[in-house]
Parts: sequence; C-alpha cells; structure tokens
Amino acid sequence: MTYLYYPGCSLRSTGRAYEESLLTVFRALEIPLKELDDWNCCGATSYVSIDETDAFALAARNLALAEAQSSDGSVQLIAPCSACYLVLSKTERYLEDYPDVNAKINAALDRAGLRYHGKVDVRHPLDVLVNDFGLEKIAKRIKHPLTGLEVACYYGCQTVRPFATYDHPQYPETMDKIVKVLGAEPIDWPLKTRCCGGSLTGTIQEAGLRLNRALLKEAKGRDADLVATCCPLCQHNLECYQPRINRMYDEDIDIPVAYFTQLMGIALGCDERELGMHRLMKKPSLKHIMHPKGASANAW
Amino acid sequence: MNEQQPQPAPSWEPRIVAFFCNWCTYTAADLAGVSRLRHAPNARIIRVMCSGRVDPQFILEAFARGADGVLLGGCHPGDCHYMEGNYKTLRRMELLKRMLAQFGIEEQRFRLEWISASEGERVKTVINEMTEQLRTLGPLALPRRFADWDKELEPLAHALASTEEAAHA
Amino acid sequence: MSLPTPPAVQSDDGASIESMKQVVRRIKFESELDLEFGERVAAKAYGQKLLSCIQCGTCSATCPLSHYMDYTPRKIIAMTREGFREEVLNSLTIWLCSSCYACQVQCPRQIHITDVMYALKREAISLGFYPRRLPIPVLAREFFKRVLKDGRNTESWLLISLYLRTNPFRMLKEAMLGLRLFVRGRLTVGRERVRRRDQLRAILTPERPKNGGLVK
Amino acid sequence: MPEKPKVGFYWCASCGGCEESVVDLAEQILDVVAAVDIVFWPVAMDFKKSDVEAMPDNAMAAVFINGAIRTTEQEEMARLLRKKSAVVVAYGSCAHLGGIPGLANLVTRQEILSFVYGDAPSNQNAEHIQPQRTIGTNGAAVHLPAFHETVRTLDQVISVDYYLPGCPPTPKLLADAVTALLSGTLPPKGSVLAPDTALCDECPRKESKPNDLVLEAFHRPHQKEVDRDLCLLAQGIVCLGPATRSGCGALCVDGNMACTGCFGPTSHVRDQGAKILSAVASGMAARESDAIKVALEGIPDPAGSFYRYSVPASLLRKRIDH
Amino acid sequence: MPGKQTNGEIRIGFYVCHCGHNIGQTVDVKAVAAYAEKLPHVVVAREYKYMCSDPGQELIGEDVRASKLNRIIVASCSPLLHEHTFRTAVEKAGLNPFFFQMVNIRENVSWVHTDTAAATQKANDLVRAAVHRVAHHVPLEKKHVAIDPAVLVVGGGIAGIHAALTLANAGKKVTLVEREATIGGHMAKFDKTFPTLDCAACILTPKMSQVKNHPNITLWTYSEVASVEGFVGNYTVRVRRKPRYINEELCVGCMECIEKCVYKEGKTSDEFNVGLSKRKPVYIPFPQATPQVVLIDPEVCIEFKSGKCKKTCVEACDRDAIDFKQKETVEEIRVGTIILATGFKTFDARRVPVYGYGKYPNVYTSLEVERLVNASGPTGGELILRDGRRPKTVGIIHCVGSRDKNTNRWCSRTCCMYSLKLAHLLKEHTDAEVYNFYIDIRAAGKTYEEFYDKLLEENIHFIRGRVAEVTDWAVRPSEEGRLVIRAEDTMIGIVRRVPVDMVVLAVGMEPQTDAGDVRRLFNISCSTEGFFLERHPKLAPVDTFTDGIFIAGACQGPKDIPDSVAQAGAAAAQALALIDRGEIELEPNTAYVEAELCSGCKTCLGLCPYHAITRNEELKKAEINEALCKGCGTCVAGCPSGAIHQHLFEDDMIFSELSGLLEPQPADCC
Repeated sequence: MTYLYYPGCSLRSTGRAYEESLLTVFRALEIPLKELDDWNCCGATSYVSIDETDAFALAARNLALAEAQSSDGSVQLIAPCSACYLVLSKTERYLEDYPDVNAKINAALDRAGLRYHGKVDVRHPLDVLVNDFGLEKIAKRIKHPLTGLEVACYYGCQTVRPFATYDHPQYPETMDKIVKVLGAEPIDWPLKTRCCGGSLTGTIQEAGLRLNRALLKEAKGRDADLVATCCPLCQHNLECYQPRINRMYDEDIDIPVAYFTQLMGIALGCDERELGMHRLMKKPSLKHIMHPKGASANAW
Repeated sequence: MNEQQPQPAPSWEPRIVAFFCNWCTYTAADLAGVSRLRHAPNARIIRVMCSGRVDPQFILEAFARGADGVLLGGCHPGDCHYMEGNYKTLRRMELLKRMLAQFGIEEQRFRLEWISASEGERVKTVINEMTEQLRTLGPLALPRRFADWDKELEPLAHALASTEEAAHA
Repeated sequence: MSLPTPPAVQSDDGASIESMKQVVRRIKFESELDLEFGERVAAKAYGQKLLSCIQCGTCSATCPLSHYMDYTPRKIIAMTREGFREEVLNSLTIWLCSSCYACQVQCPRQIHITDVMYALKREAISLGFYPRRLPIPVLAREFFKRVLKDGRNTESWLLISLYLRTNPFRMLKEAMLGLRLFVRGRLTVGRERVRRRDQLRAILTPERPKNGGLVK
Repeated sequence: MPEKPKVGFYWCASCGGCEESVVDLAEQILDVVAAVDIVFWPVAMDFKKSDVEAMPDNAMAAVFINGAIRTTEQEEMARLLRKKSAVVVAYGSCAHLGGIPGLANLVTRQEILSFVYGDAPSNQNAEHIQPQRTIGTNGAAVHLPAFHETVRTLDQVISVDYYLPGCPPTPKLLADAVTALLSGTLPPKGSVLAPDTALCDECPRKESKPNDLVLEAFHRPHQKEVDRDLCLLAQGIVCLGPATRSGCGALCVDGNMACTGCFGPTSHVRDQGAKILSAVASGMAARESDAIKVALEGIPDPAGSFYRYSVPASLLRKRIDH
Repeated sequence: MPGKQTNGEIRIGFYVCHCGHNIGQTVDVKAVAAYAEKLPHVVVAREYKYMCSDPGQELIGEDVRASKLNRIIVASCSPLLHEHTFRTAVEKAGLNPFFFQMVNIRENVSWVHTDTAAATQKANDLVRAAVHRVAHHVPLEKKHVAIDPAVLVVGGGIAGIHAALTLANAGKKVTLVEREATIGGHMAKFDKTFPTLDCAACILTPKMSQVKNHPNITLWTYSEVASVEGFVGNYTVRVRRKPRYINEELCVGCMECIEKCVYKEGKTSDEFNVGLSKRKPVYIPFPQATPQVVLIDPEVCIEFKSGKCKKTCVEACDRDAIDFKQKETVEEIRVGTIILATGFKTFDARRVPVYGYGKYPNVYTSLEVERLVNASGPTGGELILRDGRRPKTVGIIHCVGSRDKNTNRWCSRTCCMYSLKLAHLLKEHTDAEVYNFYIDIRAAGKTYEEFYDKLLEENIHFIRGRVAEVTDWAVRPSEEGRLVIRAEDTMIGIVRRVPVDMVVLAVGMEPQTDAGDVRRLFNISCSTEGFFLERHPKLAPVDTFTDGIFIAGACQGPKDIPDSVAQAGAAAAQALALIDRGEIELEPNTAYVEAELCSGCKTCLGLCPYHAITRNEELKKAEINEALCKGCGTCVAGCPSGAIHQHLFEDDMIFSELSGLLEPQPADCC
C-alpha cells in the first residue's frame, strides 16, 4: 500500500530537516510515499480562532484531495507535523461525529466541486513506523546502533492528544520504542507530552520560554544527551531559544534537539546531509557514528 | 410511472410499530418511563415474550396496515432470556431486510435493535432517530397506495354498475 | 462595547496585588450577567458537556500555562456557565491556551475544553474584546489572511507581518535568530502557493461574519 | 332427461398450461363432457364474448378461470363470467396467487414496456414504438385492451368461490372438484380444494431430513450435484415444501427439483414467502451478522425464490415506487 | 384450535387509570374513556383515580356482574407491574383471569411524552389495539410449580455470609459457594472499619466460623458454579470444586506442612496481602482463614513441576492430609432459589498512568494500605514504604477510577469514607502530614458526617481539587527525591504542588471481571456499568428479572458494609418468602401444536433451546412438552405451515392488535 504524504507548511521552512530526514528514512525502509498533490495549509491552531467552519473546510479540502488521489479503499494520509496531524484527524473525526459539521463542510467543498466520503485515515509517522512497518523490521536494518546515547523522547502535545489512538495521551511510548531499537537509551521523564508553548514563543514569549526552560532543564537534569522530537514547532522552540533562556534565567542549557527521524537515519546509515543534520543549531555528538570506520556495530 | 407519491396529510406523523421483547427492550422502555426520558410519541409498542416470537408476517402486516416504520427490539446477542431466540431473530431479519429492499421499502423503515433492560436511554434515542428518519422519508402509507393502485379498476366496475342500473330501469 | 469590569475574582498569580490597595467592588448582580451565555457557548463547543462541569480543577492543574492565567480554566468554565460574559471574553486565559489538549483528555466529564476556548476566542475577536496589542489574535488574523491568499503559509512572512503589527522592536530582537535560521535554510523567502486557489476561494466563506453568534 | 349443468373455462394472464391440464384428464374428460355441458371454452372451441353476454345471469353452474388479471380485457371477462356463473373457481396458481406473471409486480409497467419494446437485446425497434390503445389503420380504428399497472389475483378483481391450486392443478384435483361440484358436496365457500397440510406431509424424502438440521450454506440447484433421495433443504437447496400446501403428490421433488411453492400456503398462513423465509433463516448455522450475510449470498433473489407464484397475493402485493 | 371459543357474545369492560396525576397530567383520561366507549364490543368504559386500589378492583367485579362482561381491559401502568393484580381481580369477578388485557399508558405514554394531544392519541391507539386483541382471548389454566426449599448462595464475602446465616437460622438448607480458598472476601483484608473504627476481623471472623459450623450450611470454598439449569423453584446447579491437594476432612490447619516446606522463604506473591508479601507453594490465605485448611499451589510446587520434591510437607503432616493426586470434582445440587453475592473488584490504578502507580514504588492503592496498617499484615502493622522509608507526608487521592467518564463514571460511594479512615489511621501510625485531595466529600451515612468532623479536627489537610498528576519532577529543592502531587486548590483558586513521601490512591469499586459470564450463567441482566441489575431500582432492589434469583452486596453496585449486610438480609427474606409460599405461579404462555396442520417438516425441532419439541414417530408430527416449554415463541414464528400456536400470544391476537393499532384514523385518511 502506498502512503499519501502531507508535508504541511512548516516542513517546507523551519522544519525542512524533518521532511528531509523523514523522506530519507522512508526511502531507506522502502516504504512508498506519495506527496499529496496541491495540498493546502491545514489551518493549524490559529485558524479555528477566527472561523471554525472555514478551518474545518480548509482541512477537509486536503482530506477530499487525498481520497481522490488514492486508489485504495482506505486512504492512509501521513502528517508528520503535530499541528497538521491534529487538525486533519480532528476534522476527520468531527466530520464523522457531527452530522451538522459534515453537512456544512461538504456543502463548502461542493462549491469547489469536491466531496469527502470519510475514507481517510490520518496517520502519524510514529504510528506508521511502529504499528504498520514494525520494530523488528527496523531492527533488521540498523547499521550503526546508537549504543549508549541517552535520549529524552519529547512528543509534545498534539501528536498524542486528543485524537491519536495509537498511544497513550499522557504516557506515550512509541518513540521510546523506536529509540530503543536504534540501540539508544530512552530516559524516563514525566514531561514527554508537556506543552512547549507552541506559537507562544512568538507572541507571549515570556510564557513560552518558561515552558521550554522547564522541559530542557528536566531533560538535562536526567542526563539526556539529546532531545528527540517529532514536531517542527517543538524542535524549533526547544532548540532555537536555548541561548535566550540561558540569558534570561541564567541557566547553562546546551543540549542538541533533533528529529527522531534524523536519529533513525543515522542508525540506518543514511547520509548526514540527506538527513538535514546541517540544519541543526547544535549537532548531536555522534560524529564517530555518522562517519563509521567500517560498519562495526560498536564503533564508539 | 404515473403513480404519484401519496402526499402527507398536513397532520401527518410517522407511525412506528415497535415489537419489544418482554425481558430486555420492553423493560428498557419501562425504565425510560420511570426515568422520564421524554421522546417522540410516534412508536406503539407491542409486547412479545421474545424477539424470536416476531413472525416476519407481523412486520409485513404492520406495513400493509399503514405503519411507516417497524422497530424490533430484543436482548443483546448472548443475553437472550431464552438463550438463543435473538440469534434466530437476527437471521430472519437479515433475510427479511434483503427482501424488503426488493419490494422497494427503504431500509430505514425497518430497524432491529438490541436494547438491554438497563438501556432506557437507548430506547429514547432509537425512537427519536427513527421518527426523524421516517419524517424525512415521508409516509409509506401502503393502504393508501393499495387504494391508488386499485383506481385502475374503477372504470369497468362503474361501467358494470351502470349497465346493472340500466337493466333494472 | 462597554469596557471590561474589574475582575470579580482575584487572579491566581497575585498579579493585581496593587488593586488590593484600593477598594474594589466584589459583588455580581444577576442583572449584570448574560444567563444564556453558557448554553450558547456549550452549543458552539460540541455538546452540552460544558454544563456537566463539576469544578474539580483537573483542567487548571493539568494546564501548563494556568499559572499565567488571570482565571484558571476551571473558573473560565464556571464563569461561562454562569454568564460572566465580559470577564470571560476579556480574560487573558483564553489567549494563553496553546491548544495542547492536556486538560481535555483528563477532564472527567470529557468537556471539549479546547473547543470551548476556541469558541471564546472567536467570540472575543469578532467583538474586538481582547486586550490591546495582544499579539495572539493578530497572529491568528495574519495567518488567516495569508492562508486565504496563498493556501499555504510561509512562516518567515507570517512572523514579519506579526511583528510589524504588534511590536516592531521585536523584529530587531528576532533578527539574529532569523539570520541563524536563514543560513541553515530554515527561513524560506519564496512563497509557497496552492495551484487551485480558486477552490479555496470557493470553499472559504466569502465575507467574515461580524459576530460569532454567542452574543444576543 | 334433465339438463346437464353448464360449465365454462376461460384463461387470462397465463401460459396455457392450465388448459393443458384440463386436457390431461385424458379419457376422464369424456366423463366430464358426459356429465356437464361446456358452454364456453375459447381455447378449445369457437365461442365469442357475445355468447356469454347473451346468457342470463348465473346461467353457468361453474366457470373455471385460470390466469392472473393484467389487462382490461381479462378484467372485463372476469367480471362478465362472475355475473353469468353461480360458482367461480380460480383455477391454477395465476388465478389463485398471481402466479409467474405476478412476478411482474416487482417491476413497473413502464420498465416492462421500455425493455420489451426498447432495451431488449433481441429487439428490432429503433424508434421504440410502443403499443397504443387505439391504432388507426386505413380508416378503421383498432382498440387494444389497456395494460394495467398491477398484476392481480382473480379474487382481487371479482369474488371467488373456490380455488384449485397448482401450476397447473393436477388432473386428480380437477376431477375431484368436478365430482364434488356435481354431487353438491363442495366444502364451504372460499376453500382451497386441496389438503391443508404442507407438502412435507406427502414428500417421499420426508424421513431423510435430519431432526436437527442446521443450514451452513445455500446452493441453487445448478450449483451442485443433487442427491435424489436426501431432503433438498438438507442439501442446502431452498425448498418451499414446508410452507406449501400439499396435493400435488410431490411431483417436483420426484423430478429431483425443489418445491417452488405453486400450491400456495396452508390456510393458517397469510403470507407464504414470509413464512418460508422465517423457517429457512432460523435454521441457519451462522450467528454473527457478517457470517449470516455471507451465507445469505446463496439466496440472491429472496423475493423471487419465496414468492415465485404469490407476489400479488402477498401482504405487500407489489414493489413500491418512489 | 381452542382460540375460537369466545364464550358467547363479546362484552368488554374498559377501565382507564389516572394513577393520581401520573397519567392524568399528560393523557386526557376522560377523552380516552369516551373514545373507548364507542369501540366495538365495549359495554362499559370507566376512568378511575387508582385502578390498582381495592375500590378500583372491586369496580371491575361489580360491572362484570351487573353488565355481564366477559372481557376486561385496564389502561394504566406497565403489565410488568400490575398485570397480575388485575388478573386476580378479574378472577375474583368470576371470569377466567386470562380474559384480560392490559394497556401501558404510563411508562409508555404519560411519563415519556409531554404533548397531551399526541399522548392521548397514542393512548387511544393502544386501547383500540387491546379491544381488538382481547376479543381473541381464551380461558387458560394457570401453571404452578413447587419451590425446592434448598438455597444456593454464591460468594462468601460479608453479604454472602450474612445471607447464608440468615437462611440457615431460619432452618433452610444452604450451600455457600466461594471461589477463593477462604470466605471473608474484601472485608477480611480491611484493618478497621469506618466510622466506628472497630477492627474488621473482630466482627467478621465470628460470623465466618458460624458459617463453617452451622448444621444447615454446606460450605464449598475454592469452588465455582459451572452450570445452572431449570427455573424458579427447581434449579439444578453444577459446582466445580478445584483440588486443594489437601484432604479437607483430614486437615486441621496446624500449618506444620507450611513450616516444613522445602521452600524456606515464600517466593510467590501473596494474594491476600495484595502482593505486599510472599507465600510458599503450600499455604493458608491468612491465619483466621475459613475453613482452616491449607492448600497447595501446583503452579509453584516443586512436586508438581518436577515430581522430584523431598515432600517434607508430607512427612510433617501426621494426618496424611496431603494428596498430590487430588482431582477436580463436579458436584450437582438442586435448589429452589439462588442468592448472588459475588462482590466487586477494585479499580486497577494502572489505568490512570498520570498517578504513577506501578511506576513510583511509593504510590499505593487503598487496599494495599489496608494491609500495610493491619497488625496481621506484611509489616505487622508498621508503616514501612516499599523503599524502606517511613512517610512524613502522605497524599490521599480520592475518586481514582470513579466519577470519571474516562474510566468509571459512577461514584463508588465508599472511597470518601475509607479515605478518611485511612487518613486517620496513617496519622495515628506515623504522625505524618496527611493531605486529602477530593472533589466532594460524601459522608451521607449514619454518623459519617461526625467522623468527617473528627478528621477535620485532627488537622488533616483537605484540598478540594482533583489531582492532575503525580510525578518525581522536582522544580524546588524541597521537592527533590519526593513525589509531587499537582492539583488546583479550587477553594483558593490556585494550582498547588504538594511534595509527599507516600501517595494513596483511593481506588473505586468495579464489577468483577467475569460479571458478564456470571450474568449469563444465571440468566440475569447487568446495568450498563456491568453491575447486576435489580428488577426495580426502588421497589425490587434485590430481585432480578429471573424469578428465584436474588442479588446482594456490591455485585449490584458499590456499597459499604452496613448496606451490603442490609441487602443480604433482604435477599434472604425474599428467598424465604418464596420457599414458605411453597409454590409459584407461571405464565401459561406455552406453545402447542395443532396436529392436523402439522406436516412433520421438522423445522421446529432445532429451534427449541429447551428440547421441548419432539417428533412423534408414528404420527410423524411434532409434539411440545409444555412442562419444558418456556414460552419464547420462536418455534411459533418459525413454523412454516402455521401449525404451532402460543397461548396468550396467538397469531390472531397479534394480527388483531396490529389491525387495531393501525386502523385508519380521520387524521391520516387521504
């Protein structure tokens, strides 16, 4: 089965490394991906603050396109960005649960000659990799285990809440499982789904920074070598504001923040550049792994 | 074809005949009552001991006599007070549904529901839903249709009658 | 549009200690309330669940931002339910909600709290009810316009226009970061656009309704 | 010598098989002819409508009408014969229940006409000419009977005194009926002149049916090798025997064919199809909705199978069109 | 068929009941009576305030005599409530009780509708249906069955124990079946009981030994009901008795074998101490276990695993009670009535991961704490945490798995009170600061509120706020190495972080995991929550919809000890009432075959779940044994030639009900 791929706006700018690493990893695992043609912005969290019907309609267009562009009975649409994943699955769910919403939205789609029949399954890469592809199969393809690397898996909020069904909304473990398979050590911490503030860092920065500070401090306090994320905004917040946080609250936080797909890529032996490692503010200290001297498992 | 849709009389209200089993669904309906769960007054309940007693003839007869919808309520599979009755019901009704479709009776007009003694709320929901669906479907009004169908017999009947009169005159 | 009355309830973070010094009227007359407000919001926020709130405070305690809020989420629900329309629509709380849904998944009454917040945001925006120069609604607006125009949103442009409209000095503050992102190819200058923008224009409601419909 | 009782035979919407069955009386027919005076039998002899019109009311002791009522002509003749005959016998499945022509009630009149005069592959009628009530040919106007929307059983048009079931009725039943008629030993009016138990009663395979029969799947006769001795239901072949009046001597089953129900239901059943449906379905093995659906694929046309001869006589009478 | 016997011209008496205002306020009762009067065969049509009252019933009698009525219809409440009442009235009036039809215009009409016009219309329709139907009614013989005086009680918790003793003391033979190796249930695990704080064991163990020694009670522990057949008064029950590998008759519970077991230390988690201690392969659940008989756990016993054990236990036993060959046995008993007291299960706290149970060692469930503070518990009553520390601060979280739509929406009714109790005991044992995090304090029982007062005066902290999370996430030095409870103090309106050493989760009460199977086994219903469903929430709280089967204790819903005991008494009384009446009347709604119509097609044979239908091989026709028939009517609907009928539910009765119901009304004429 081919997965349809919905990049979303962020993966084309601040989150480019996420897209690059995701595509590379899927290629390495030979999971066919087809980009949804002419997709539009999902509306994120702001749009619904202005007009809910439009917000749903906007997202629904993507669902309708997905349906039209897929031959299979059930359409698997992968949305890597948390916001996109949430908005798309929320729209999907509400269209199903609330007839009035459904009527309104399909009326709107109709004006554009589109229609949505409820066949789309909105999926997160974490879900697909673990529940469809399978950890065993990933394990088989590991070339350079990230042995000894201590990783704080950070899920953020919207990949697991409230519509995700593939994991627990407060104590998810999917990413931890992957990290384990990569040979690294996921640290257990209570903040893995605590919000990073999202766009607050751009609006009420004080509040946003405090949240990120709490997260980074805790990760550091539990001796994580790096924070792994699955959301472009989380990654941006956690990574880019470290200097400012240190300045404002005189901390000395200096911890790399990478996408889990980048870690996978490294372990699978993909090319560093194709994984967008160069786009990170601070590269994880993995050089010896990334440039294997011979592909021996414990190249440390 | 020239058969025109029976127009709902201004006062038209969907009429639902509900066959409820004594142990689960009828009790649930009582519970709905005790809990004062107000719902559409369109269903008329006929109590049977088990949904398995409901002969498909009853359902056809109900339609033929002017029901716009028929609701059949029994215990959840596995919970039948008579152990197996509702499984027989399920089989009969699955087949009946197919047949009703061939006779042009919309599927929403016949509904089989498992409602346990504790699900008074469900009785309310199901009856309300069904009433609304029937409202949008409009009347089935078989008796009126039968009459309409038989209009094509009137000319000859009248002709005959008039010759009779002529004869008597 | 009457100006917000001083909060009837003290805020959690003691921010308005100052106001303690002067005497503040702390009484609410039923006549000042909008008694249908709660039901109207409930209707906009999926199901009457809001009305089933038992004031347990799980939402406030779960919320990572509640300690910056003037009213905790629990209070917002209570006040909405009871018709404290102006306090609710003027509150900072609804803007601080970052839609992390933490409260919603833990609410023992399964109230769609995030949807409630959205409904209130919409209402506040449509009535221009929010604190002056508060960037969040502006962000929402800018984002909205951009998507309406291109069908996609280019973050760099979004941020720029946001700062221009709220706090131009922020731009300078952010410039350094912007540069660092830029050299890493994380700030694109080219605009992403949808081919079938005609479809978008067809789908989206032609003109914005002035009123979210929560106010009579 | 006293005048012999007058009887008539007439056919409406039918295949002619019923007429055949009269002839099938073989030499017995001579006894009949000896006993009665056949005053109307258009199929066999040259009679005209006017001959009947000329008769005084109730001139005939009995008239045997076969076939369903679909056209104004059939209706008119039925009404006329009702007037002229003391006893009317609905002869054969079509008059009794609507019969095979009655299956037409599952489609509309228009669908039939458009197919027959248009869409039928064998059809050479580019301009889709359809029959008209009146056709003018060189001055003269030819009138055709009207084609009703609905196929009817005889008793849906005129009152019927007795029913001789079957497609066609067996000569024995006819002989018995005539004898009873002559000896004046007829049962109460409205009776069906056949036994009031279901076919299984006289079915040669009755004992071969297991007491605890469970139906795993259904097959149509052409889909499998049919055992000549084993109960057909037990072989998963839908047999209407249990819901069909006996009296035919289980002819079809003898011919290794399942009963298709031409004798109609017994007197305690209002709707033959509903009853056999209920009986067949409740004996199924499947328990879950999906499994049941799968098994029911084996009965692709329930209405056609359960109402083969009785759509017009069924409680619903006809497909509803919206 | 007997159906055609109309006992002369049909003369119907119709009565519609106001039921005070219950019917009158929604249905225009006068109009209904007036309407009925015009219907065919109706000779008398009256309305009355309370038809079920004596004068109401006498009304029927008078009319029957005065106007020669031979059919009676009462339009009032549900037949499930009063059909029997009115049949008796009809009988008193000298008619066969089955010349009666009841119309439900309360539960089915006045209570569920608001619009008077519509409600009255509906009532009229139902009345018309009854008028059509009752004409087809025929006289029937009542069916009576004798009640076997023996009783089965399932479940040996406090409810089961109390019910069994009550019945036994009344001189009835009781079999008490308990799944575990001892009776006592949850109560045996508790330390003290609220609000009196008397020790659970002290009040329970005497009753336990009474059960053991009572001449009228057969106690089968470590046993489960395998099958139930029959009907009220005549149940045949099969009980599976699991092997203890100890001869129950011989063992005196000296526990020498346990002492001498080759295992010096217990290695298996101890069920009775909810896993807080270890037991050996041969063990006794707890010192006062009843019966005082040890048992062997074949899962861990070396002899069972390898067959190479020294069997020091056998040597130790001077009564040769140990029997490794013991097999499971199945006993069959006959009883007339059954009381289910199968109890509850505590909510699995792992289902709320944010509270960290199973993750942080110092998070406990309330049941664990009961054992922890219990003198006979794993720590001898000393409060030592899993990490060996003694708590200086304790947080008790209420409503864990209660009042929460994500887990269980109901209130477990006992948690508030036992939390208060535990708070008191914990303070008493450790002098720790104790915080209660609650939503509402529910102290509605007798002297419960007083207990709450006492606790407040003990200066226990009460924070009104549902806890959001328990973490080891420290943001202040004071929080380092402790568990942090985060909740909004809703009274003050501010979010608080409370660091504690021990967290107690007040877990709620749930239906037993296998409640569904038990329900099917005994053919009763469950509420949507999964607790056994009582016949009527107010008027029949211990009856079920299956005659002769009663329920008591927490299997019916969360309950504390006093309520469970009260209910057990009630259930026992209900059983006694049946037994002392000696017999019960059954609906004569059985099916029968009209032989001359039967073609012997055998369709019906497979349809009867009770094997009541057989084939008469020389007549080659079906026959129904009405003694076995339960009257479901499945065979009637299945008979393809209409040869099977059902008393009280004849085809023509239902067809006429339909014709009445759907008779064209002026409203819907074309």
